[in-house]
Amino acid sequence: MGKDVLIIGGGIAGMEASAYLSAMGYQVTLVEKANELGGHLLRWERLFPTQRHGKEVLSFLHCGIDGKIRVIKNAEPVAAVTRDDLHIVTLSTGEVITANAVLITTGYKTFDASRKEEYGYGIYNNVVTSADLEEMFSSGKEMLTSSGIVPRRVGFIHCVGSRDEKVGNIYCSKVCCVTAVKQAIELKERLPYAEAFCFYMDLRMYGMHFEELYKEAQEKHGVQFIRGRLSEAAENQDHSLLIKVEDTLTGRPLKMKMDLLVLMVGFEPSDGTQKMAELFHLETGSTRFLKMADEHTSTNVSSVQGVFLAGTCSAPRTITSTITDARAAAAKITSYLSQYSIEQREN
Amino acid sequence: MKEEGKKKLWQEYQKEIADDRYFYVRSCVRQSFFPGAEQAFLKIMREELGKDVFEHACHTTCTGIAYHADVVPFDTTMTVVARQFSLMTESGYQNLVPSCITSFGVYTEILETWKHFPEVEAKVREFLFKATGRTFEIPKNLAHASDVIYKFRDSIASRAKYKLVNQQTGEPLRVVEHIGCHYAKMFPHKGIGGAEFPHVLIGMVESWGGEVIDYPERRHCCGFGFRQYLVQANRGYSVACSKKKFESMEPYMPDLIVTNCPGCPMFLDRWQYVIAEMENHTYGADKQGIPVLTFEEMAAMVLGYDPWEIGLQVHQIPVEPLMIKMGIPFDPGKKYLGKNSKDMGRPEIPDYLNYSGMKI
Amino acid sequence: MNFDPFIIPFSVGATFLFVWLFGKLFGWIYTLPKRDQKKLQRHVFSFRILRTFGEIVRECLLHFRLFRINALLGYMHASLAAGWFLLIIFGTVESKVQSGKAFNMPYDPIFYRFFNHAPAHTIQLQTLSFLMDTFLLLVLSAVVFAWFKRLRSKWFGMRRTTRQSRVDRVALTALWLVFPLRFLAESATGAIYGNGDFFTGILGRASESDAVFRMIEYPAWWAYSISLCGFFVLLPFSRYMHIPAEIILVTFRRAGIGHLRRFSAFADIEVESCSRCGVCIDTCQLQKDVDIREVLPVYFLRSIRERDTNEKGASKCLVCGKCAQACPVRIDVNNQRIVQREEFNSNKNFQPLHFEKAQYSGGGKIGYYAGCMTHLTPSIKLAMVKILLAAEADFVFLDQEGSLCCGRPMLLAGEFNGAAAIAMRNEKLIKDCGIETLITSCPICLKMFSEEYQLNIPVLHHSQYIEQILEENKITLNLNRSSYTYHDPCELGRGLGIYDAPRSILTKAGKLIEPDLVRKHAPCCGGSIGSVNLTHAEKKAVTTIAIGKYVETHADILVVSCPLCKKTFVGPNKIKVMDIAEIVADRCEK
Amino acid sequence: MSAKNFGFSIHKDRQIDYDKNYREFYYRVKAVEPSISLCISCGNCTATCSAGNFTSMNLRNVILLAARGEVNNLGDNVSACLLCGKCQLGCPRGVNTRNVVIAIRKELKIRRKP
Repeated sequence: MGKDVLIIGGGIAGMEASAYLSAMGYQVTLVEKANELGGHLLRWERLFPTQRHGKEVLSFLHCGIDGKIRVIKNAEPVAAVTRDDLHIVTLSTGEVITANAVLITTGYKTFDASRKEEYGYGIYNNVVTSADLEEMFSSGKEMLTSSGIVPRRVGFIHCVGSRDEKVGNIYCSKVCCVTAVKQAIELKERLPYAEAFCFYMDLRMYGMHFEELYKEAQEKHGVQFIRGRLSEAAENQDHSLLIKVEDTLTGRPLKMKMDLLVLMVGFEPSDGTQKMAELFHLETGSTRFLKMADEHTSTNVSSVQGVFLAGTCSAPRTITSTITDARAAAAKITSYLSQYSIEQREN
Repeated sequence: MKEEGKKKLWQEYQKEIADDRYFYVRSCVRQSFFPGAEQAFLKIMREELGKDVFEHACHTTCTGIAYHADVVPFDTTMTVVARQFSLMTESGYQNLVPSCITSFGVYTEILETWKHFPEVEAKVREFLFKATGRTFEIPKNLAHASDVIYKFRDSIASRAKYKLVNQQTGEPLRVVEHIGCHYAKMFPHKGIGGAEFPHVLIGMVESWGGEVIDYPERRHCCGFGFRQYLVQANRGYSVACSKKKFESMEPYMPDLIVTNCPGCPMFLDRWQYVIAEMENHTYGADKQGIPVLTFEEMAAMVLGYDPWEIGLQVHQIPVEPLMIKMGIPFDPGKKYLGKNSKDMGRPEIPDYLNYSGMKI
Repeated sequence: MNFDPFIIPFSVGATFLFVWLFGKLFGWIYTLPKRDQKKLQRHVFSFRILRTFGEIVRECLLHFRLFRINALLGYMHASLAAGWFLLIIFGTVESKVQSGKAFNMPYDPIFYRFFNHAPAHTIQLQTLSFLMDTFLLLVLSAVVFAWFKRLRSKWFGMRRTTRQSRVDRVALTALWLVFPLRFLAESATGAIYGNGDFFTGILGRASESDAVFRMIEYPAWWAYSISLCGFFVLLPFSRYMHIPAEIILVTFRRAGIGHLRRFSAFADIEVESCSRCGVCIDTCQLQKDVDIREVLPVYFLRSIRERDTNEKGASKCLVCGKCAQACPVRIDVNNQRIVQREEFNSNKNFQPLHFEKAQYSGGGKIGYYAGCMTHLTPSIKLAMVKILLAAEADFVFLDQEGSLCCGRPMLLAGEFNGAAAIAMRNEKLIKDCGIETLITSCPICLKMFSEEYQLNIPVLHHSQYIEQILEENKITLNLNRSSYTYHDPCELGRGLGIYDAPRSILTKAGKLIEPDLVRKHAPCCGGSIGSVNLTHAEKKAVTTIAIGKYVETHADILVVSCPLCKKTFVGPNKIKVMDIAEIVADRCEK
Repeated sequence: MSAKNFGFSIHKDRQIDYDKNYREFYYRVKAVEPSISLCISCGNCTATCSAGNFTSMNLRNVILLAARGEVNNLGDNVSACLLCGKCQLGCPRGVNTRNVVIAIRKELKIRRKP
C-alpha cells in the first residue's frame, strides 16, 4: 500500500474513482482544470429518468472525497514522462507529481452546434443547444424567446453532431434522446400551453425507465414525436424559425414554425481528453475517444501501461454508467497495483 | 439574426481569387436569356478595372446542361472540359473564370475528381490527346465571374454613380440574393461564405448600398433543374419551385432579386409572368412583379451604364420601377431599339401585370 | 252517495294518473311499427294472453325472480305489491258487499271505514274485514322492511343500493306514508266506532278515551288522501312508473315485440319499467373493479328516461350482459346501450368502403370460419384444422386468407348502417361458398351469424361441433390428469346460452374445476370489444381481477372458447390459457 | 380573363405545411380519446388490420396525418375501418384504436358541416 494514484479530471468519474481509491488506502491526487469539482454535472439541473436534481448527485460525490484526498484545482498536466513504472507528471502550476498509476477522467465536451451551419446556431436568435436550455432552466428566469415572448412551440432536434459522418461523428451519443424527452417534459411543466415536438431519427430509449419517461412525455405532457431529421432552419421575419424535415413516417416533407429550437448536442472528446492523449501517447479510436484495450474485457485500460480510463473520455456515457465505470476503474487500478493473479489473464 | 455569427462563418469560407489575367468561358444559354450580362462583365473588367480578360474563339460548352440532363456521360464532359483547359494553356492563361454557375460546378467537380482519382485525370488526358492531339495544364485558380466581381466590389463601389438605395426615401433597397445551386451546394468550400450562408452576392449588395433580406426559402432551387424544365410536361414542377420562393419572400417586400447563375434569373423572371397569367397573382409591392437582375447587370446599373445597352429591355418583369427608385435616368423611347436604332419588336404586355402609373 | 271533501285529493290524483297512463299507453301503441301493432292485437285476443297474465302475477305481484335473488328482498317487494293489490281487490269486494250495489264510487273501497261505521255483521263481511287487516299488516311489514333495507342492504343480498333522485325520494316518502296513515285513520275510526278488526282495532282496544281519536280521525283521513294523491301524481315521474310499465312490458314482450335499431316505444317501455331496485349494481365489473358508476344500468336507464343520456354510460360499458341477466324485469340493457350509441353516432349514414377484393375459399360441406380475432391466435385455427382433419370432415377453411369482419363490432359501436352493409357482403361471400354447415371459433361472429344473418344453414361454435363429433365417435379424447377451469365468454354464454358443450368436452379431457362464478354469472375477461372507450389501464384492472378467480381454482389450465378472451387472459401471464380447440387437438385420438 | 394555357399546370406542394393545417383536429380527437397521443407508429395496427387486407386502410398513417392536421384525405381511410378491434389487441401502447377511429369519424363529420 501507500502507492500514489493521480486522477486527471474532477468530473463525475474522477470524483467517484478518487473516493473508491482513497477508501482502498491509496494516496490519491485529483487534478482539476477548473476552480470547482463536478464537471458537466454543475450545469445539469435535473437528471433523467427520475428528474432528481444534479446537485444531489454532486453532493453525494463530494461526500466521498471531501477532506479525504488531495485536490489540486486550477491546474492541468503539461508534461508527462514514464520511468520504471512511475509516471512523473508536471502540472501547469509547476508542481511535479509522481504516481504509480494515472487515471484519465477528462471526459467529453458537447458538440459545437454552429458546425451544423444549416441549423443556424449562433446566427439565428432562437436556436439554442440542450446545454443552453439547461442553463435557462437552472437560471430560474422566465422562459422567453429573443423577441421577449413566451415560446408557444418548441422543437427539440435529436442527433445534432451525433450519427453524422459529415461532421465526423459516426457514433451515437446515447444520452441525447432521453435528455430531449426529459427537457421536453421540463419545458411543458414550465410552459403547459406550449407545444413541444421532438424530431428524431431513431428514439434510443435503451435505459431502464427511459421508455416510461417517453410514454409519460406523450401521455401526460402531450409532447409530439416526429421521425425525421432537420434538414435546414430559416429565420422568419418575427425571428421565429421555419424548419424543414421529412416526416419520414408519412413520407412527406414537412415545414413548421418554431419559436424556439433546441439542438440536442452530442458528445465529443473534450479538449482535455485530446490533450491527455498527446501527453501520455494514448491511442484514440476511430471516434477520437480514448481507445480501450479491449471493448469487452479491458474497458478501463488504455494503450499505455499504468494509465487507465474512466468515464466519458473513452465513450459517451450516462451518469449512471460513468459512476459504475469509475468504480470499475478503481477496482482495475487496485488489481494492477497489487499485482493480483487475475492480472495474468490475457485478453 | 446575429450578424456576428454570420461573419464568423464567412471567415471560414474564403477562397483565393486571382488578381488579373483571366481566361473567360461563356455560358451556353445566357446570351439568349440576358444578352447584355456577359458583355457588361467584360466591359467592367476591362474598362473599369483594367484587367486582362481573355476569351478564346474556339471554346465550347462545358456540356453541363447535357450532363445534368443525363444525356452525356461524365467521361465526355471531362474530355470536353479538358479541351477548354488546353485552350487556356495554349493562350498562356492559368486563371479560369466561367460565366456560368453550372460550368463552375462542373469544373469544380472535375478538378476534385482528378485530385482524388489521378488515374481518371490520366485517362482523360489520353482521351483528349487521342482525339485532338492536345495537352493541358490544370488551372491554377478557378473562380466564378461573381467571385471576381465580389473581389473587386469595393473598387466598383468607389466608381459607382448610383447606389442600391431608394432615392425617394433614402432607405437601402431590399434585395433578395439567389445563388445558383451548383455554386457551393456540392462543394461548400469552393464558394465564398459556404453553402448555407453564401456571401458572394451579399458582399456586392452591401458594398453597393443595398440591404439583403434573409427569407425562409432562400436556399430553395429556382426550379430550372435541367430535366424539369426541358420536358414541357415537367414545367409545372419547375414553376412550383419558383412559386415557393416568391411566396416566402413576398412578405419581406423585396425591391429586386439578384442572382449569379444563368438559369435562375431566367426562371425567376419568366415564371412570375406565368404565375400571373395562370393564377392571376402578381408579386411585388405594387403588383408589378419583382425585378430580377444578374449580378453583372446590377454592377452595370450601379456604374451607370445605359440600361438598354446592357439588355434590361429583355426582362419579362420591367426594370423601370427599380431604375426610378435608384434615380437612374433612362429613355423609354429607346427601350425596344436594337443595334443601329432598329426596332426589335416588343413583347405582348402580360395581362395581369399592373402597369398603371408606370412611366414607360 | 258517500262524500267528504277529503276524497278530492285522492280523486284528482287517481284521475290524473289514469289519464296519464292511458295517454302514455296509447302513444306507445301508436308509435309501434304496423307489424308490431298486429302482433300485439293477435296476442291480446288469443289464449296466450292467459300466460301473459300468469307472468304478470308471478313477476309484477309476487316477484318470483326477486325471491330467487334473495328471500327478504322478494318478500319485501311481493308483500308490498301483492298486499296492496289484494287490498284494492278485497276492498272493492267489501264495499260492494256492504252496499249491496254492483256499482259504487271508485273511492268507496279506499275510504270504506270512514263511511261505514257499522261493525261487520255478516260472516262474509267479517271475513273480508279480517282479510283487509291481514293485507294491511302485510303491506306495513313491507314498508318496515323497506326502511330496514335502507340501513342494511346486505341482508337483502345487495352490497350497494341505488342512490335515489329527488322525485323518487318524495314519491317514496308519499308511498311509505300511505299505509301507516291508512292504518292510523282506520284505527281512529275503529276506536271511535268500535269496529276495527284484529289489527286496525288495536288502538281502540288499547284506549278507553276516544277524545284523542276524534281529534285525530278527520285529519288522518285527509292526510291519507293527500299522500295517495301525492304518490299518484308523482308516479309517472318517478321510479314507481315501473309498476304500470312492467305490466305493459310483459305483454309486449309476450306478443313478440322487441328492440328496433333506434330508440323505440319498446325501448321506452323498458326504460320506464326499471324500478331502480339496484340488483344490477353488484353485478357490474366496471363498477366493482374500476369504479365507473356511469355505466350502471340503473343510472344509465334513468339518464335515458330523463332524456339526458349519459354518453360515458353508453360507451364505456363492456356489454357483457351480466346486468341484463340479473335484472328482475329482464330489461335488455345491452340493446339499450347500443341503441344509445347509435343516437350519439353523428355518422348515422356511414357506409364502409366496398370490399370487392374479399374472397373466401369454397369446396366443402363444412365451412370453417376463423374470424378476425382467431387470426391473432393462430394456435386456435391450427387446432381446429387438426381436429377437422382428424374427424375426416369434408371441410374448407373459408377465411384462410383473412376475414371480412362479421359486422358485430360495428353493430356494438352503434354504427348500424355500416354493420348491415358489411353483414350483407359477408353473408353473400359465405353463401357463395356453397357450404352446408358453418363453424366458427369466434363467439362474436357466431352471435352475429345466428342473429343478423340469413344463412339458412346450421351455424355452430367450434365447441358445439367438437361435442358433436365426440358423441359420434369421429374422434376420441385421451383422458389425462390435467385439471381445467373454464371461462364462459360473454357472447357465447350469456349471449347465446352455450354453456354445456365446452363443459361436456372438458369432462372428457380431464378434470374440470369450476370457479365461484360460472355460466351466466361468469365474469367478462375485460377485453370485450363491446366497450368503445374503456382505457387500457381500466381493461387491465378488470382482466386482473377476473383472472384471479380462475387462478384460485389451482387448475392447470384456464380454458376459454373465444380468441378474444384468450388474448386478454394471456396478458397477465398468471395461468396457462388455452382454447378448448387446442385442448382437444392435443388430446385427440382417431 | 381566362388563364392562358401553357401546356402544364403548377404542381401542388407536397410539403405538409403544419402551420396552415387544421391542427385543432388532433386536439379535438385527443380530447375524446386521449390514448391517441401514445401512438409510436409501430404499425402493428396496420399489419393486422382486417380492412387493410382489402383496402388502403392504414391506421398508423391515419393517426399521423391527424396529428399533422392533414385531414382532407382521412375520410376514405377511416371509412374502411370495420371496428373489429384486432388492432387494439396488438397495440403495444394500449391505444384505444377503435375509439380513435370513431372519434375521427365524428370529427370529420362535424367539420364537413359548413
